Amino acid sequence: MDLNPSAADRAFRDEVRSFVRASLPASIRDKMLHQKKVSREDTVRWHKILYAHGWGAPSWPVEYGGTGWTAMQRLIFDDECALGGAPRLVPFGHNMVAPVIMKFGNAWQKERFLPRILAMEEFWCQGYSEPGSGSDLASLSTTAVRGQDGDGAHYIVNGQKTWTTLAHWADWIFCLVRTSREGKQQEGISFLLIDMRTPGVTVRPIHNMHDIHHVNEVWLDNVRVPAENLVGEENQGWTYAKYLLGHERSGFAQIGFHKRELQRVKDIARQEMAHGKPLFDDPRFRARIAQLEIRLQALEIMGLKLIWDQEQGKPPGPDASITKIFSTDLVQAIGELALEAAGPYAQPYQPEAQYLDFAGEFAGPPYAAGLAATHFDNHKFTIFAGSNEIQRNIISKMILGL
Amino acid sequence: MDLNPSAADRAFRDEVRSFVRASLPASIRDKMLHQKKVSREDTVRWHKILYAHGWGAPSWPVEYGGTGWTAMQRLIFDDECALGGAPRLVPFGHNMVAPVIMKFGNAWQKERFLPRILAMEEFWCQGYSEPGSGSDLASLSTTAVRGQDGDGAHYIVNGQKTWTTLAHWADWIFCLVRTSREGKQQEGISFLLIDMRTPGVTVRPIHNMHDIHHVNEVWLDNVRVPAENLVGEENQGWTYAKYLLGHERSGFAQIGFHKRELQRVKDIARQEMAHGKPLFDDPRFRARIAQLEIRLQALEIMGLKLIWDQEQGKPPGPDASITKIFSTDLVQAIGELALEAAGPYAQPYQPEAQYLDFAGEFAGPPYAAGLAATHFDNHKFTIFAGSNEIQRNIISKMILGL
Amino acid sequence: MDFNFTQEQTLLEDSLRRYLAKSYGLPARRTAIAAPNGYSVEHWQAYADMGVLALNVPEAHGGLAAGPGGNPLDTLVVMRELGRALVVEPLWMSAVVCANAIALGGTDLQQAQLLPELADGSKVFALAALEPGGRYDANHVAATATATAGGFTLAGRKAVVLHGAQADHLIVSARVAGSITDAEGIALFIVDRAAPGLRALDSATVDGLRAAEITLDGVVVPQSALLAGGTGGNTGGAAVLERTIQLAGAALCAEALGIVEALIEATNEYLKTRKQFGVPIGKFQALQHRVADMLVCVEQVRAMAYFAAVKVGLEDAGARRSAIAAARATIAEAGRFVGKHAVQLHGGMGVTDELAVSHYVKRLTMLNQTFGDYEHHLAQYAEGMAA
Amino acid sequence: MDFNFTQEQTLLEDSLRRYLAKSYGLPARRTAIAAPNGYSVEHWQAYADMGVLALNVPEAHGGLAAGPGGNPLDTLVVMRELGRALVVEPLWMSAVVCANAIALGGTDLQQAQLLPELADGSKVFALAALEPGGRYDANHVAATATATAGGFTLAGRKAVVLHGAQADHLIVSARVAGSITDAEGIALFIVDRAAPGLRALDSATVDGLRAAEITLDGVVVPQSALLAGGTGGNTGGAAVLERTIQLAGAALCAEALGIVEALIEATNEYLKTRKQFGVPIGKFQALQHRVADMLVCVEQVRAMAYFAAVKVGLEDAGARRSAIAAARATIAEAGRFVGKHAVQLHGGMGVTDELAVSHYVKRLTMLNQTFGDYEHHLAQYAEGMAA
Repeated sequence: MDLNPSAADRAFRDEVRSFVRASLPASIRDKMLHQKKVSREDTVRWHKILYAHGWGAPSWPVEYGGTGWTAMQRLIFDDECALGGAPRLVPFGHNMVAPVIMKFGNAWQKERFLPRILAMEEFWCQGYSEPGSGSDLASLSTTAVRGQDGDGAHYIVNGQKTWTTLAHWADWIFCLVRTSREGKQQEGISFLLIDMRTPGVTVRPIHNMHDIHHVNEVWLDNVRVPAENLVGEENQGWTYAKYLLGHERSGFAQIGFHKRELQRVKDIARQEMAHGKPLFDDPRFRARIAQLEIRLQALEIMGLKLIWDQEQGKPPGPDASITKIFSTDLVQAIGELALEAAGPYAQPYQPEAQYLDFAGEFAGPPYAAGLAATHFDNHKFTIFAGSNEIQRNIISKMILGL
Repeated sequence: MDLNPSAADRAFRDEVRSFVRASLPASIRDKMLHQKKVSREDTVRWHKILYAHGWGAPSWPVEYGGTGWTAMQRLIFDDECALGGAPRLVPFGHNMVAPVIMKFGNAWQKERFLPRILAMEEFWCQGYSEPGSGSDLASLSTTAVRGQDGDGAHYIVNGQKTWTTLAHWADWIFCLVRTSREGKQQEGISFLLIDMRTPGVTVRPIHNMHDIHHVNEVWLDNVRVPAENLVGEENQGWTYAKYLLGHERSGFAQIGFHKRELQRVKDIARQEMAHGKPLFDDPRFRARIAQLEIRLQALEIMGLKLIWDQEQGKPPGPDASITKIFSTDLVQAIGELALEAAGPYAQPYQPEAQYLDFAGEFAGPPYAAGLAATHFDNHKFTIFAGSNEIQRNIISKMILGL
Repeated sequence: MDFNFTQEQTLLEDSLRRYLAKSYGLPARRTAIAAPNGYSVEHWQAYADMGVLALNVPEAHGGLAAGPGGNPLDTLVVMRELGRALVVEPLWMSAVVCANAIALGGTDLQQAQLLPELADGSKVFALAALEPGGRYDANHVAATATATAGGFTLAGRKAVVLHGAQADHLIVSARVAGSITDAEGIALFIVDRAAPGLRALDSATVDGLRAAEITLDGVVVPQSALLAGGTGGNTGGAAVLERTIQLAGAALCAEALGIVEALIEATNEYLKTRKQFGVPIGKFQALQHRVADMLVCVEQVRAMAYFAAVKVGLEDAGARRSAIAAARATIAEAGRFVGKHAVQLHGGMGVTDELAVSHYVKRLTMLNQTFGDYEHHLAQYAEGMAA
Repeated sequence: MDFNFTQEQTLLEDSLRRYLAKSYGLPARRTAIAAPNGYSVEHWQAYADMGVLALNVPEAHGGLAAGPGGNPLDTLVVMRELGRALVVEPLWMSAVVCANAIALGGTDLQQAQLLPELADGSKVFALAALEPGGRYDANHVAATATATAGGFTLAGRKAVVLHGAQADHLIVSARVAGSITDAEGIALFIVDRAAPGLRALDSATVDGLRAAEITLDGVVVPQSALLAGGTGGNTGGAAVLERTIQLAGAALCAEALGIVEALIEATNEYLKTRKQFGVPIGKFQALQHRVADMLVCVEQVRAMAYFAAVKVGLEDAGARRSAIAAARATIAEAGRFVGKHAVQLHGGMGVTDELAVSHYVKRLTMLNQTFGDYEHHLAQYAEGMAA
């Protein structure tokens, strides 16, 4: 056993760090580090910078233009990007639909879609959840009816998707749709790629609990989708969906992200004065930071083990779900502590101050300006991507088998 | 609203306190306050002292020789007894079987049993749980078959009870037994009083996790029970059992007991030195005591409210279950902190030092000698008397109704 | 012992709840927040008409309180309803915090001048007590009050003054003697918000209120602006301030109670109606048990909200301090549990601003960082704890 | 990065696990505990024969370790199995704690004299480091070592010396200079347990071990008894002691891992077999989710047990201290959760001494009060934490 990174991994970390430092535009970095709003342009710009460097798809094999990195390298890359203030790569294209296309798509689909994902020429979103199907995904009811007309074979899609992250930025959406009502619910689902500019597609924002527009409703009203956009076989979509969910199980630990946020708490605690001393020197507050840093330490090992097991080809166990629970609880604990660190100044909220170009007067210390919006937004992590309750079901099913 | 005790209640508290101080034998008090083993004789002796003072049955109406106290007075009595170091009154006789006999028993049963319970001439235990029926009490399988012989009508009882607290001290046991297999499980249960000296009754100790003999198995092998010992009607026992369970719902808060145990933690923390200062003056350890004292404060109000609602004749809500969960979790938290307060000296265990007459050399500070046995024994509270999981079922059933 | 509210209190509760249920849904609340001063003048007038602005004003000055310190139980009844309805009007700040400060610290004359306008809602008051760098320590007063011929000149900064830019009058703590954090030497002044030299940087708050950073740059006030009756006086402000903040804290406990009650009701309702896997999700035992654990917390909040309202009237300063600290620490901890899991059990809907649940959680979170958070109150309790 | 154990480690694990599974059930354990010295001489010999007593003895002295400090990963493998089987023999104390202390602090000559007997099990060693009133502070040394012509005279008291009355030799910390709690001036001595003036008050421990209160009343030791090699020397004992206790702590983390693994397995088995309401109780979702939460804790323990074993070898004293503190704090907290809920999910059976679950919980509880508890380690981590 050796939990220390190899020399090659250390060198790779240095390489990524230097690259991020040199190539990440300062304005984007500052937005991330100071909890300012990041635009579609920022996101796309960073992705294109990575693409230009050959790093457009960290998780892809080389044959498709990917990096061919090991899971360890991907982890290091994610960490260094987070620590360096890079926006997280939006996963829907390169990390979610692309692996499905690679595995189940036909030659035309691979050629049509993969290069544009790689180059960030097309922005993707994910059409899974529906108002009636959240944790119970297989009960989805958006229908796709196959037809034929002068323009060829197609599906007419009707229904509504919800919690669609960044649909308002997306060019394409990959959808689970119902193509059959026979047999078990899971057996009538297909996997369809839909151009967001098709008539009948309407995006309506869902505002989160604190002034952040991240998710949407996507209404599909007689949307005509060419049949060539069906991935794999009709009614086999559930298989592809499960493949997608299982594909990236190492991404939950988010170590770099946590480190950055915990450092924020420390930075605040060093600046906040309590009873004439920095809050950081208050034994009880410092112990609370220490509790979280220790949990983060454990999470880091858990995340490394997840990657290691994956690289060794071990079948997935409950570890990914365990890591997801532990990591998302930690996000919220760090956010709570950040708010507490800011004291009374957690309260003022200046919407304009959420933008990097804010030139006005801050109500309190600038570090307090974005804490609440971030913390309240982070409540989604324990709910989305398989709620922590669903994760507990998965874990107990795996180990109890009842 | 007025959460302060009335002048009468305050006077009553003074009266009980003075009485306990004057009448509780010092040897019994010292055993309780120093976590020493208390014998059957101690328990009976204290009960008889109370009886001689007219306080043998705090929860009984005056007509049966009880005190006729209000629920508030009973709470004060329990508190002062706990704080003063009196053994808790064993509830099986005066507080469990007696109310059932009063409500559902016949004249002969009342005359035969109640006076001896009151005077502590007969010690009772409770025969409810069976190896196969814990949380699922109604599934019990101990049988009682009615017959008739030269000596008259009787039941022949066969089966096994378990977790029978103090069966090894008891003269009588009240049992739920199965008299019919027709209809729902609940409809074939009867309530039978059994003399522990009847042939066929065997008591086998169950040792708890740390050297305390408190509970037992009670084996019933062709035990002949006179039919006159059946309470109420045959097959109606479930009704009586529920009455019994609902009868005393105000007893869960155990404020006096918690206060005594939390004071023990403080006493230890004042004597333990950490980094040259009393542990009590360590800001983090003191905050941990404070957390528990604050919870105890909330529990006290919750307990008072429970009593108040009961006295106002309000139908039982989820409050008793809530209080049970909160109170039993607090017991364990206090026990954990006591162990921590003792530091390395939590480890030595001298069985002889569990007796008040121990004249040997203590391995550590005498206050550390009984901490572990007590703490580990206290793990039972979240399990017995309706496990906290069953309590959560009750609560959610009451408020969700699903 | 008596857990009943009086008939008057029950009537007050009923009428306020009915009014708010009818006219204070989320859309109305959004409208109020969007109004120029961040609250609804109509609602404000309605509260005045119901008499709830007068609860902490002594009878002698047109109010409903027997004396200074008001009636915390009446306040509890009102604040619980305000919590339940997520009211953004400055009732707590003006009619609880400032009414008590004036009644406790003011002379009869000052009370006679100020309180009737407070009670009828025609004037709004806000307390400017905390300072940048002072966190929750009300004795951290760097602002100075320099005596002049006719009064005082005030200079300094005041932090996160809720409704500070909307109030007509501010009650400002400033130091006439001593050094920063000394309890001695703090005095309270009534300052016209429009006074020359007073600048208010107004902003929204996370939970739908308004807060101002107040700068005092040579603000001149007359001698009569010094709150100098009661236990006040020109160096006794700290005691008035402490008691005022304790009364304010007890009121926040009541508001928290209203919120957690509303959260558990909303959660139960959601669990009964939301279906997944063919059944209401409330059928799932893991969620049922979560609700039970939430209810354990709600009952703690209830117990300690009652406790705070009763004990805040204690004469013994140490016992009062401990009681309020205990209550506020409980409410912060138990409230956080209820809020977090209410969101979680609402799933995706819980993190939108569409349902009330997220708004409750924001208010609950911020309320627990108003005049002291969990750590602050725990430390305060621990400090005064008997050995 | 590599999470695999070596083939040798896997073999060691397999043979030890097989041996313990076959011969170390609860009845055998009870017999061992009831033996005169509180453990089984037969098992002790078996461990010696398997070589596990030699893991922390350098090769130069007949052991299996490359050098002082042993191989913490081998130790992890062994300690995990000991935890799983609830072994009461003094393996940890003698073959981990004392082997490391001697290898780190002893001269070559001392090592050559002492370690072979330790490695073959013919002699048992125990560390007498803590003192009454010193809690977990190994630098709290009031015991004195006064230099004499031929050596030293020791006086003082040592607290809760596990297996102290059964050991052949004690390693005793005593002060040659400085005042209580100074790191400087502490030296370590090898003392014959039968030495005149040494008294051991023997008792059981809560978790089935033995502990002794040691009184040193003018115990005379020769100059050669001073552990004086390595970073030791006659005032450098504190450094040896710290490192020894860190290695001991990493080993306890591994033992805790074995225990929580066994607890979750036992709990799962119980949930699958115990029936109530006509179904295995593992069908109840609330209990399923509890098991999931327990598993989250088990994985934390696993992660930090590995972490401790790897990081305890760091040369950087500060980093090593933080790593061990982090690991031990995690294990205390997460272990407590696992233990508590394992008992709870076993219901009535969980609180009897019939099943292993209660014995695991007792050991887990006490292990977390050996050489430092949760608060101790959290404070230590916080102190060294980067800003």
